[in-house]
Amino acid sequence: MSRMVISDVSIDPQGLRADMADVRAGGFVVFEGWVRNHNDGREVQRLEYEVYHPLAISEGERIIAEACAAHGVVDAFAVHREGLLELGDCAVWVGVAARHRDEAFVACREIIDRMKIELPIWKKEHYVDGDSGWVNCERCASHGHTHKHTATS
Amino acid sequence: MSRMVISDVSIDPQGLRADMADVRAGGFVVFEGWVRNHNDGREVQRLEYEVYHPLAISEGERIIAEACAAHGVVDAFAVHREGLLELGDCAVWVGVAARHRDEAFVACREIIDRMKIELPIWKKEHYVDGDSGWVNCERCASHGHTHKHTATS
Amino acid sequence: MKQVAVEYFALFRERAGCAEEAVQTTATTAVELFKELEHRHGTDDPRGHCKVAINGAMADWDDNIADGDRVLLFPPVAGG
Amino acid sequence: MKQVAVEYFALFRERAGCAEEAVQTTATTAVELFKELEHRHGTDDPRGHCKVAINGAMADWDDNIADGDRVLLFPPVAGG
Repeated sequence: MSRMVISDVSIDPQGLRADMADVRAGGFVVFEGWVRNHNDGREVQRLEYEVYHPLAISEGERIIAEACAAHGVVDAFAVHREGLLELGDCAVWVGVAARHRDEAFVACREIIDRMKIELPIWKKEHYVDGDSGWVNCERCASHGHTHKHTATS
Repeated sequence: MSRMVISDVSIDPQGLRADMADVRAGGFVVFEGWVRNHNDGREVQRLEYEVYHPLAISEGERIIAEACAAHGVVDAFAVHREGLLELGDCAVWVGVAARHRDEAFVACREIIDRMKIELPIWKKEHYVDGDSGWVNCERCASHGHTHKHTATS
Repeated sequence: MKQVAVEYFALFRERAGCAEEAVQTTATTAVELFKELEHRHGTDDPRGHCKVAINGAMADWDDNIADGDRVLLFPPVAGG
Repeated sequence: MKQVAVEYFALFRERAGCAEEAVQTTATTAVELFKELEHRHGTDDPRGHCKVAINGAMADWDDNIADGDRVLLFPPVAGG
């Protein structure tokens, strides 16, 4: 079963946690990315994620498999949202269970760091002032898009 | 309100997570320590935690406050169990919400690392073979206790 | 002259005004194709921040393209 | 000669066979008191792995103890 899922409905941290229960694991680390109300000095109202499913899933699985192999973790799983998200919504969930906490922390951090820069997922911020913009597109700003950074982290 | 709690009943990750919701936070990291079925080559059946409440709480609060100040996180909270725990039970929960994920990861790791070595909390492992022993007491082993490490991590 | 199918995503799709189009090209590599299409997606150089996939797999900008290929042009990603 | 209340925890309590006792001592510091009580808690040197609290606060092993103090002897901790 795939360890990387794209979801168009709310992420369920409780259910995801229950699925990872394993008596071989002594340490469990979760990262959640939440939609926050500001970014780069602007007030954010909501976010919109666009995902290219086939490669987001296959590349996500590869990232998770490589982190599991490198750090000897018991299990890892990730979910990323697509579609419209409101303030406070969970945009991404990464859970790692390992025998010891060090492996769990390192693998979880590695997975989310790579997910943010390697998966074909794009984020559009909608601002309170009515403007909007694609995050990280300042370097392809021929047409005047200059928004930086991100309203989750 | 205290950000360090000692609990003699099951930890409720869902409720704890809900309490930390904050639209200023973009990153949320949780560490959970689970009771695992083996330690140092021995089969573990259950654990027993003894806690000296007054100093576990005040020292835990100090650790959390120092981590929050050092890393600029939005909020942090920790719960540690006492009493008898079975395999798979959650022994400790540490949650950190921050604007960005880096602060959340670093602060969460720092809090659990310090909780494990600074709080007056003792862990007795009960083994499948009927033996038992206090963890980390090999250095005060005048009376023959030689158990090392720990069945959570 | 070869014909390839080009798919645009996110910012590139908005700029191009379409998600997909057939393109006649003399480009040998993906980066050459990308630069030929600057008037569509609005970006001069993709290296270091944009990605490309060819026929369902992530590719390098220097990879060759062939007649009938499906080329996916990805603006800078921002997961999480 | 001073009298102090000594509390034992976890392994120390099991070895001493009690959680608390009144102790008559000539010890000046916490570490001296700890060593005097080796026959009770079974450990020769607490430094580096055992902890001590005096009158409700964490203390150093070289801290002085006074008549009437309450001294808590903590074996190696293992939270988490």
